[in-house]
Amino acid sequence: MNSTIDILDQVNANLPTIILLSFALLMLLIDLFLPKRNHLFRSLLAIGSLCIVYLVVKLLLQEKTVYTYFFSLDSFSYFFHILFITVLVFTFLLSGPYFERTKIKFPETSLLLFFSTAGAMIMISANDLIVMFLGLELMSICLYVLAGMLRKRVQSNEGALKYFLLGAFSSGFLLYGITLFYGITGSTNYSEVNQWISQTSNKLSLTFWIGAGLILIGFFFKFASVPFHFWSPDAYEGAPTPITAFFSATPKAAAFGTFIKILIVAFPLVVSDFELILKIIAIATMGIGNFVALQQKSVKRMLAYSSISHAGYLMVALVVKSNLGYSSILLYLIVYSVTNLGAFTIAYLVNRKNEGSYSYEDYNGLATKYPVLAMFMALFMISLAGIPPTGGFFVKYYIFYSALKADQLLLAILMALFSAISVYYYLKVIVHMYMKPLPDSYETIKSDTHVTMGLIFSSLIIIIIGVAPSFWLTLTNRSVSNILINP
Amino acid sequence: MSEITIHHYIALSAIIFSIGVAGVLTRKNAIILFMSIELMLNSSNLALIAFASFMSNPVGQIFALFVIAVAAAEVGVGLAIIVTVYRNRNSINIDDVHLMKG
Amino acid sequence: MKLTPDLLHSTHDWNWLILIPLLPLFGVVLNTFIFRKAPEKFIGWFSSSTVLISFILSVLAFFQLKSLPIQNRSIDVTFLTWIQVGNLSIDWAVLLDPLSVVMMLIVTGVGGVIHIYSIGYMHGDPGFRKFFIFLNLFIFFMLWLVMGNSYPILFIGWEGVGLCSYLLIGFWYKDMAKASAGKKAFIVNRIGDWGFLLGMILLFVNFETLKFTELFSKVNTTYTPEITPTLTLITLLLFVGATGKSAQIPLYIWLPDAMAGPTPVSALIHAATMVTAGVYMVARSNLLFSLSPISMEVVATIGALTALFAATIGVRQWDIKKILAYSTVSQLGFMFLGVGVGAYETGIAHVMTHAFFKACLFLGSGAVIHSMEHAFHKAHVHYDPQDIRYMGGLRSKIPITYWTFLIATIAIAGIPGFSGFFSKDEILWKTFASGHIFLWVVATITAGITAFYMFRLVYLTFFGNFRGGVESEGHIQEVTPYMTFILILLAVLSVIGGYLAVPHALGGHFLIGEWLQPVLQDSRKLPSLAYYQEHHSLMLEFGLMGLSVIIAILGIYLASKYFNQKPQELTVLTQKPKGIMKILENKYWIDELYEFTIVQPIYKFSIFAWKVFDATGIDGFINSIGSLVVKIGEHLRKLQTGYLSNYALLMSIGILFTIAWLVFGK
Amino acid sequence: MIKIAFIILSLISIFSALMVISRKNPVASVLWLVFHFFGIAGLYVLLGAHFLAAVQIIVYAGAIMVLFLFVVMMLNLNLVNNEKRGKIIGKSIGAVVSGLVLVLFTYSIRTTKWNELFFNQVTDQEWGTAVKLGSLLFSNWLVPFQIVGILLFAAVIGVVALMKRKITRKVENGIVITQEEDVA
Repeated sequence: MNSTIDILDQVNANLPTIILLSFALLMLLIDLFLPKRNHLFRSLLAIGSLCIVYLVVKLLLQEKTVYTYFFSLDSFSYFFHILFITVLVFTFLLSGPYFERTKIKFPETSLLLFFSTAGAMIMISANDLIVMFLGLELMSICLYVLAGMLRKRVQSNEGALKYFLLGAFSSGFLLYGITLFYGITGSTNYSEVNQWISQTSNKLSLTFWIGAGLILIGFFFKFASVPFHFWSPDAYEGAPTPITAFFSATPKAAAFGTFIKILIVAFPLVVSDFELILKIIAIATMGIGNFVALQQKSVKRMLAYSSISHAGYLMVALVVKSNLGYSSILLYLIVYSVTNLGAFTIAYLVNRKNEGSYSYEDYNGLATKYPVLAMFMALFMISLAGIPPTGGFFVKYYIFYSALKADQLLLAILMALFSAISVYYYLKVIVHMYMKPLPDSYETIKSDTHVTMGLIFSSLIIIIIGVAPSFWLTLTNRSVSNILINP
Repeated sequence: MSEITIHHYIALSAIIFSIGVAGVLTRKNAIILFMSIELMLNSSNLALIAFASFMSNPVGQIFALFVIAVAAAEVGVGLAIIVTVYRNRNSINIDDVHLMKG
Repeated sequence: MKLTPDLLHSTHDWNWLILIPLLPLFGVVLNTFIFRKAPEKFIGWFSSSTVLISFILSVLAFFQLKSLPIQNRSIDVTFLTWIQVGNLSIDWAVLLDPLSVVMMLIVTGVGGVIHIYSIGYMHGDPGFRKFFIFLNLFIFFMLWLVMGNSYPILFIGWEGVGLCSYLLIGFWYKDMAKASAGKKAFIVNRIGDWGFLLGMILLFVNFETLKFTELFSKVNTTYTPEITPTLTLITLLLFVGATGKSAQIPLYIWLPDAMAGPTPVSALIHAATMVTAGVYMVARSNLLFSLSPISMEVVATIGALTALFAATIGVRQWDIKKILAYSTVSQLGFMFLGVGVGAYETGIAHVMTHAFFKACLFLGSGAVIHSMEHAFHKAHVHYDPQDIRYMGGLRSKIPITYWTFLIATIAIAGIPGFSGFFSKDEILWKTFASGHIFLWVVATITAGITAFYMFRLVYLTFFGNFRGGVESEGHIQEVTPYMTFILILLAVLSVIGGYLAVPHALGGHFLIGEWLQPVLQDSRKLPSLAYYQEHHSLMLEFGLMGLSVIIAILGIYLASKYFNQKPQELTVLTQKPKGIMKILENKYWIDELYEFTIVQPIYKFSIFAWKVFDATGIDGFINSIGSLVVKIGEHLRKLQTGYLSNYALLMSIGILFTIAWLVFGK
Repeated sequence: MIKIAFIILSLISIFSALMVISRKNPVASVLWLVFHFFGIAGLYVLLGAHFLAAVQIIVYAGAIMVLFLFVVMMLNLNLVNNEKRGKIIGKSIGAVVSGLVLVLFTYSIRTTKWNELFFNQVTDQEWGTAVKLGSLLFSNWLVPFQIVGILLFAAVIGVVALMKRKITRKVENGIVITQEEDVA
């Protein structure tokens, strides 16, 4: 490695993360002196929004990549940073009533959310397997705790335990993979790994493949792709619902983003060797996700399985390994994160009465009593199912189209078939809302203005992407092609 | 055996790694399971330092240091989670924890 | 910044045009989400002001467009690419040219005044906010329709206004008949849309673009006689869409039923704006139509026949709004006759004048209904407030309504000096000049019938003695100032609106025709419109004009002879009709005909199909697939045992396979 | 000399690792694990990584294992450990799978020509000292090092979030009653 690396450069490269972390720590300090906590955190939303503005400006003005040995900050990373902070802001906006209801300690929870977001940001901007691993662990450790935040609920404990043990287990494999990689290639830097591969591409040893395979598996675990998905339905069901929404957005986006970056920067020469593995796992993931989601009685668990199936669709785009495929993944992640955040929020709003049941019956006649809420939920479900006017349709369509273009006919057909199955369980929610009679005793739903604002914003994003998908695709495409300009 | 080479160290680490995997797959006690995971992390540390030593490249050492720190953080969080499970269920047998399925 | 023509031609300076359609949408959003508890007045004025600001912006757009040299008066503003797949590229783009700006002015202008009228009309209705949301949404879609620069964008507006129309017809959805009227409108329109969609696809297949500006220049430059049959097919399919939206034979049946909606809706959507969308679309596609003479003949013939047909039905209707509805259908027929003979600018001129006087008539009828309803309610009698048999003698009781209504009636009847005369007469003249003598005869007779049934309406409503019972008579009173103000405004427009379209023969300039010239110049050069270049004797034109005026006056005379000279008694009016009147009163039994020849058979067949094919065959098949899927899911979910050790084991097996494949598989 | 030391230390590590996963009593497992860490630390010394060897003993064997032991003792797991010996099939499949992992790894390690990839073992005595590592950590690796710091901090917060309980004591009839007030 280079003899000296300018520390200031590194600090500069990580400025967004550092700002985020500083605010998190500042909050912790201020929190000691203030009795009314929730309001403080709410007001920090403004800061989050400022960060987004800052990043957006950076993204738009970005001309060249900031590259230090450990980090490479390009518009690809900025894109994901914006996504993560947006998810964070949405999580704060949308979780208020839940925290009031369950009396979860707000300061700790929000601090952990901040830290895990920072971990995701480090992960995505890393240009080195070690730093990436650190970011991943920072993110995961916070998530393990968040999953178990409902300490009195047995399900929450159980989900956290399963998530933690399996997560640590898979971390062990990932770490061993990185180690072997380090041993084989002599470096952990993405670009250096790529150089090494280009020099010795004709005689890659078996240990190299084991290392690569273990790294892949580490990511498959984070994608929750079959057969490494077992933790996800249980952890999702057990976790506090706003946290579940967060789970389905940030870690997944971080994993996919980092994986794309590694594929493009470190593994461009061997990526075709992973094709079959990716393909089989993609098919299995779509299949299991959709088939089992069909069987669910609980909306929350259905959404958990649906997020597995969406990971499958995203993996289809990974198989395609074209620029179009990668940029559609980025667009997909925006739409999917925002939609899921909204859907989980409505799920917890509707299921006030008995935490944990989340049954479809709770939605009966929602449209007559709360037409606006029902409209939002219908929009989210339509977007998740991928029905035309929404962003969900276009992103799915782009992946489908990229698969067709890359002659992955089987994948494209299976994807279409599985999405057709998925329509059933998403529309089931709508059927319950609009076509079943309202039960006689109905507990009122208490929401607040933040939640309403969050829901409006999320549906706006879905609609805006549905209105001008091409524009957004060019934007994400620019981000993806920006990774390639590494030195 | 002529000379201790990198082969031996890597093989040793692979053996310890597999013992860790075996522990995870066969034991039901959450704490012992967790210790097995620690074995796995430790085995990669061994491999890291062996590689670093044979390459005269300090990165491996630094990474190993980081891994120890990560392991410490994981142990803290993991034990806390196990204790919460114990508080609610009075057991840390992972087979007793299967409320959610299907 | 100085707005020089050069500067304005760069499209960036036109980006503000997007505000025109977006303002009403903004109103929709705010009214839906924010002003949920706001008072009625606020909501009403807020919605109206969004439309009025759009109107001001449209006026601004008009003047800026006017400041450009004639050849530059076509501005394409592309905001975003919407869909970009393969050859197909659809942009969110608007087109500002003389045609669209005229339509924008009509939509926002008439829309604005009807918004204000509705503040008074809908006062106290529990669905007040909903009504204004729908109305604003309608304006938004209508503006998309007229501003969009491609068929797909136009189609979005087209579908959108259809949706709003459906929502507003069924506004009082608790009444079963009204809800089903909404459904009828929706379904009939769907049939037309199907044709429109096919036409659009055919256009894309043949020319590979759907953007107006590109498409028409491409057609113009690459035209060869071989593609005439294709163009004929395309234009006919597009016209199918137009017959649905603009209520022409055979798809006109939904419009009279659409009167179930609130009266401002009838005025705005089902008279002034949405129903003219078909005429606009044909005028927009004037090049395509001019290149396919057969389609032109079809359009003209359908138009003339619809005009006559609907006018005859109007002669023997009793419901005030139904009469106006049939007159709308009939006037739309005139417009299609105009565009069908190639006089596109005259068709659009009639769209404009018709918007004024028909809006005035509808709003006037709304005022009448409002008063009658109020009176009947006070007197506790249950007469139909829309039935003119229970009216009569309202002249002195609601004078403002009477005078405005009368002016609009004179305008529609074609009396010289009022707006309807100029545009209608120009259509008649162009029909004659282009050699369609038969259609001219039909249209001239129709003009006479129009004068007859409109004055029958006026006499029965406002003259003679009141037939609604003595108790209610005292309770009749003029409507609120909101409404009367708008009535006066529209009445004035009904008079002066026509002066934009004074024919050359009368020494006018036919301003609107000249204004639209840049849009039509390509089709003017075609042989099918050659008659424009021919010289016709002024004497002939004056003669025909005089003839049509005489016929109109004859119609008025007959109406006054039958319905004014001898006072009408309720018993006489409610007698069972005989002979031809029976046919007319039952609207030629067309609804029944459709019912027996189309609806019933389809319904019966669908029951049969459902029982035989579906329930056993297809359903069985689908169900077996469904149950297969469910079974697979049932088995797969067993994998998720809930036991952590199983999860770890399955995961490890996955890892083992992945690595083994990577190591040995290649 | 090195050879003998390596053989002894590796045997100790393997044996103690096996004892860790096979002991019924978690306390015994923890103690064997400490033993294992000592063996590994010896190997580090053999490789010249003196500082890491010290960290291994201080952090791992010292701090982390004490934490383990503390939790095991606190939960009194000797009594509650009711690990059933029943499901032999699952266990044997687990053993087979891990055996296969071992076979796969050793096979690929054997076939890899490590000699082409590496130079010789370091002879530089300074290589593994605290000075050498420290100067690297605080120059080039400063930012990743800080990230590790954040990681540990996050873990502390996580543990507090999961464990912190408000305990109120009051005296009733001379008996001290402790009440846990636990939210969420």
